[in-house]
Amino acid sequence: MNLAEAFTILFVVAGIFFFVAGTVGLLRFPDTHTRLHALTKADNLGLGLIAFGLAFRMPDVWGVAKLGLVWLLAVLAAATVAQLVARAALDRLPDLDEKGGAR
Amino acid sequence: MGALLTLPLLELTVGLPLAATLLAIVSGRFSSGLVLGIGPAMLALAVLLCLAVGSHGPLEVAVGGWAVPLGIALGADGLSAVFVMTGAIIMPAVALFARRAFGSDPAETTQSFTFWPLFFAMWAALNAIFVGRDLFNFYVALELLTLTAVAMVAYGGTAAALRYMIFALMGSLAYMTGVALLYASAATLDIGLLSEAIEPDRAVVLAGGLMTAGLLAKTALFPLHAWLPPAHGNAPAPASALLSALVVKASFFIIVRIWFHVMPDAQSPWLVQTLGLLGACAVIYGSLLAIRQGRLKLVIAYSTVAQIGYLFFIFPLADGSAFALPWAAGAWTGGIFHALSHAFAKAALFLAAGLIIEALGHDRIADMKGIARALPMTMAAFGLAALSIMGLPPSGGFMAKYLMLTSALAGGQIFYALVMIAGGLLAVIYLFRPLNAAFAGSHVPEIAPVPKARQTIPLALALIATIIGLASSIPYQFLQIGLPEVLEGGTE
Amino acid sequence: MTAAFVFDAMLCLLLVGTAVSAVAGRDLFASIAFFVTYGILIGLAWLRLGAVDVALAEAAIGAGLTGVLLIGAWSMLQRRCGDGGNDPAMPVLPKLAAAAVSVTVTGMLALAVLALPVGAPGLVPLVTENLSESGVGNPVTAVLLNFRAYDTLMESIVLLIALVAVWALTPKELWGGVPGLRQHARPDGVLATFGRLLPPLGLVVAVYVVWAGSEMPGGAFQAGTILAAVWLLVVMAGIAEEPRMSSRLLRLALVVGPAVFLGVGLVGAAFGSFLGLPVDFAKALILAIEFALTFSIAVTLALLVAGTPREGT
Amino acid sequence: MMLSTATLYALCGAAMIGIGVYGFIVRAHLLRRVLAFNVIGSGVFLFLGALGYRAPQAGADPVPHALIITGIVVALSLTALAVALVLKHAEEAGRAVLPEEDREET
Repeated sequence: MNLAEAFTILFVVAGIFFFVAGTVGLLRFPDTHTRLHALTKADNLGLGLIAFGLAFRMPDVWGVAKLGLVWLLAVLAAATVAQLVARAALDRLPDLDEKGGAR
Repeated sequence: MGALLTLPLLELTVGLPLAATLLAIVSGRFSSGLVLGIGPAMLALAVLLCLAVGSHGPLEVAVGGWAVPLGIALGADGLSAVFVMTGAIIMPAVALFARRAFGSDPAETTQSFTFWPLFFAMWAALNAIFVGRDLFNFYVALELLTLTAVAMVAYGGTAAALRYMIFALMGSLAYMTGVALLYASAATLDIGLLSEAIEPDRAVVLAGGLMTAGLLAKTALFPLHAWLPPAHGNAPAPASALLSALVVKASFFIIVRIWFHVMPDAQSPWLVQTLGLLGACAVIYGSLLAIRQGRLKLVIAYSTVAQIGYLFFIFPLADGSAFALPWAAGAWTGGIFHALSHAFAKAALFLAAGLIIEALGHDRIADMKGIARALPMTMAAFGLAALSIMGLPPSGGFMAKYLMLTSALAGGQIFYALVMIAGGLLAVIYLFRPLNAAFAGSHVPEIAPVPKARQTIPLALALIATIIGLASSIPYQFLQIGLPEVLEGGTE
Repeated sequence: MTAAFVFDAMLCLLLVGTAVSAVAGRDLFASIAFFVTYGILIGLAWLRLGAVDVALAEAAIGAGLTGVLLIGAWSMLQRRCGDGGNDPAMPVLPKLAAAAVSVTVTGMLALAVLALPVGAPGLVPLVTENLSESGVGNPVTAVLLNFRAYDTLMESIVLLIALVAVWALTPKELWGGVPGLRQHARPDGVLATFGRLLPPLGLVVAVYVVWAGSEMPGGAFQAGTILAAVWLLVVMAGIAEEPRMSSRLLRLALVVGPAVFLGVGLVGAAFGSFLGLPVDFAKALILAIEFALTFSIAVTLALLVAGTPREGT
Repeated sequence: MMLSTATLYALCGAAMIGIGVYGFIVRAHLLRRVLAFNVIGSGVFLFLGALGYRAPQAGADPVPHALIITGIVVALSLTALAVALVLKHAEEAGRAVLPEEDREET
C-alpha cells in the first residue's frame, strides 16, 4: 500500500464517519431545525472528505477538478434546500403562523 | 414492377405519418387540413406496397443498413400489406369525418389542437406494428399507440381513460418482461432470427405467456375486457371508430406474430384451448351484455368485446400444436378476415352512431324512433355494417365466419361451431333493437341537419365491409403470401 | 465469499427493502421518498453491472423526474382535494391472492433465470465489430443513435406525444395558457440566488454530457433532463415564467429535435437506406441529432412536469 | 454454489417485479398504482440489464443498455400522462381512487 492509497482510505473512512453521525442526528434529534443542522453539517463535510480522499486516485488534474465540482454543486444544492426546508418548517410553527398570515 | 422494390415503401408507411405528427404540432389550426394531403399519399403507398408484395412476395429491409440482429428490420408479407391497406382506408375516412368536430372552430381549442398529432402518431404506431419485425420496436410502437388511444378516450371521460391506462400499463410491463426473457435466451429481437434460434424451453414458454397476457389486456379479451365498453362507448365517435376498428387489432396482430411466426413450436394444446375458450366466453358474455345496453354506442362497444372473441378461435381451429392440419390455413385466414371486416364494419357503426348523436343530441335507443326516415343514408350504412357483424351474406363477416365454421366442422370442433352460430344469433338480437327503433312509427323526427357528404363516409366503409365478402378471393389469395410455415400444407 | 459479493448482496437487500417500503408504506409522501431512494440505489446497481449510461438515465429520469412528478402530484392532491393518499382497505382474502400472484411471478422469473445459459455474451461481439463504422466510440450511443436509431426516433415521438396527451386534458377555458401553477418565490431569497447561479453551470454540464456521450457515458436524454431540471429551478425561483402553450416558438422548440432526426432519416432513405448514416459523416450527424434532441427533450420534459394550465390568466 | 453478479441482480429484479405487482393489485389509490408501476418497471429493466452481464469478461452488453434507456424514457412518458389523469380525476371526483374501488378507508 502506497501513501496515496493510505490517504484515500483515511479520508474516505473519516467521511463515512461524518455521514453516519449525520444520519444518527437525523434520526435522533427532536425537531426539523436541529435535524437539518445535523444533516447539512455532517453530510457536506462527509462528502468533502470522501471527495478529497478519492482525489488521490484520479489520473489527472481534470478528474480532481470534476470531483471538486461535484462537491461544490452538492454543497450549494444542500444549502439551498436546507434553507427552503427550514423556512417551510418555520411557516408551519403554530405561533408564527398567526403573524405570518395566510400563505 | 422491379422498380417498386427500390422505393422506401416500408420506411415511408411509418415515416410519413411521423412527419405529419410533427407538422400537425406546428401548423396550429391548419392541421385538420393536413389529412387532405397525407391521406391520398398514404393510400398510394399502401397500394404500391400491396403491388410490391403481390408481385415479389414478402419484403424485408434493414433500417439504416444494419443487418439483424444488430439492427432493426422492417418487413411486409400478405398479412402486413392487408392491414396497412385497411388502415390507409379507415384512417383518412375517419379523419374526414372528424374534421367537423376537431377542425371547424376558428380559434384553437384543446381538442382541435391535440387531436391531429394524436391521430397521425396513432397511424404511425399502427403501421410500425404492421410492418415491424422487432419485438422491442413493437413495445415502443405499442406504447405510442397506448398514449394516443388513452388521450382520445380521455376526451370522453377521465375515469374511463384511467381504467384503460391501468390495464395498458400492466399489459406493457408483462410484454416487456417477456421481451427481456427472449433477448436473454437468444440475443436477438428479430422475428425471423428468433424463430430459428429458440427452443420451447422454460424461459421461452414463460416469455410467450407473459407477452400474450400483456397483449390480451390491450386487446381486451375476456376477462380483461372491463375497460373497453366505457372507453369506446364514451369517446367521441371518430375516436371510438379508430379504437374499435384498428387499435385493439394492433395488439392482436402482435399475438399472431408471436405464436405463428416467432414460436409456433411453443403452441401447446393447453394454450390453444385456453385462448379459444376465453374467446368463446367473450363472444357469449359480450353479446349478452350488448343486448342489455340502452345506449347505442354502448351496444356497439359491447359488440366489440364479443367480436374480439372470434379472433381467438384461430388458435384452436388452426391448432399450431398439431402440425399443419389441412384446414389450418383456412381457419387462420378466416380469423384474419374477421379482423378486417370487423374493422370496416365497426368503424361504419361508430361513425353512423356519431351522426345520430349529432342529429338527436343523444344515443338512447328508446328515444330514436323513426330516425331512419330522417337519416336514411346513415341508417343504410348502419344496417349494411350490422349485416357484416351478424355474419349474414353477402358480407365480409359472413366470409370470415364461413371459413372458420368449415374448419371447425372439418376438425370436429363442434363446440366452436356452436358458439359461432350462437354469437351470430345474439348479434342479430342486439343489432335488431336499434334498427327496429330506427324504423318504428311513421313520423319523421325533428333533427339537427347533417350534411349528406358526411353521411357517405360510414356508408362507404359499410360497403367495403360488404365488398370484401363478395370479392373475397383477392384478399384471401393475398393473405397466403408469406403464410406462417406452421400452416403451410393446409392450402389447396 | 468476496467483498464484492457481500456488497452486491447488501445492495440487493436494500433494493428489496426500499421497494417494499415504497409499495407498502402507509404515508404516501414517505412512500414516494422511499421510491426516490430506491431509484438512486438502482443507479448504484447499474454501476455494478457496467452500465454507466443507464445509471445516469436512471438517476436523472427514473428517480429524479419521476420523483418530481409524484411529489408534485402528492402536493396537488393534498392542497386541491384534501386527499392525503389514504387507501381504501382491501379484505384479507384478495390480499392473499395478490400475494400469491406476486410470489408466482417472481418464482417463475427466478426459475427462468436459473435455467438460462451462463456466459452468454449477447450482442457484444457484433457491436464491437461494427463500432468503428458507427461514428462514435461509446457502444451505447452507437446502438441508440445508429444501429437501433429507429427505436430512438420512435421514442422521441413517444415523449412528444405524451406531452400532447397531457395537454389534451386541459380544460377548455384554460387552453393556450401558462402550464402549471403560478410560482410565488421571494425575489431575494436563497432560491432566487441559486436559480441565477445554476443555469450557466447547468448549460455547460448538459453540453458536456452530450459531447462526451459519443465517446463516454452520456447522451441526449440525460443531458435533456439536466437542462429541464435547470429550467424548472429557474421557474420555481420566480426568475422566469413558463411559456404559454399557444406560443408558436414553443411548438417549434418541441418538434425541432424529432424533426432533425426524422429529416436525417428521410434524406438517408433518398440515398439508400432510411436512417442510414454514411461512415464519414456519422459522427457529425449523430452530434447534430443529439444536440437538437437534447433541446427538444429538455423543453418537453420541463412542460411534462408543469402539466396542464391550472389557473386562468 | 456462488451466485454470479448477473444472476444475483436478475433475481433481485424478479423480486422487485413481484413486490410491484403486489402493490399494483392491492393499493387502490391511483398515485400509489403509478408508483407501483414504476417499481415494476425498474425491476424489469434491472432483470434485462443483469441478464446482459452474464459474460463479464466480454464486457456488458450495450444493446440491453440502449433498450433500457429507451424503456426508461417510455416509462416516464406513461407516468406523466398517468399522473395528469390522476390529478384530473381527483379534481372531478374529489379523490384519487376509481369509484368502483372506493371502499372504507384504512
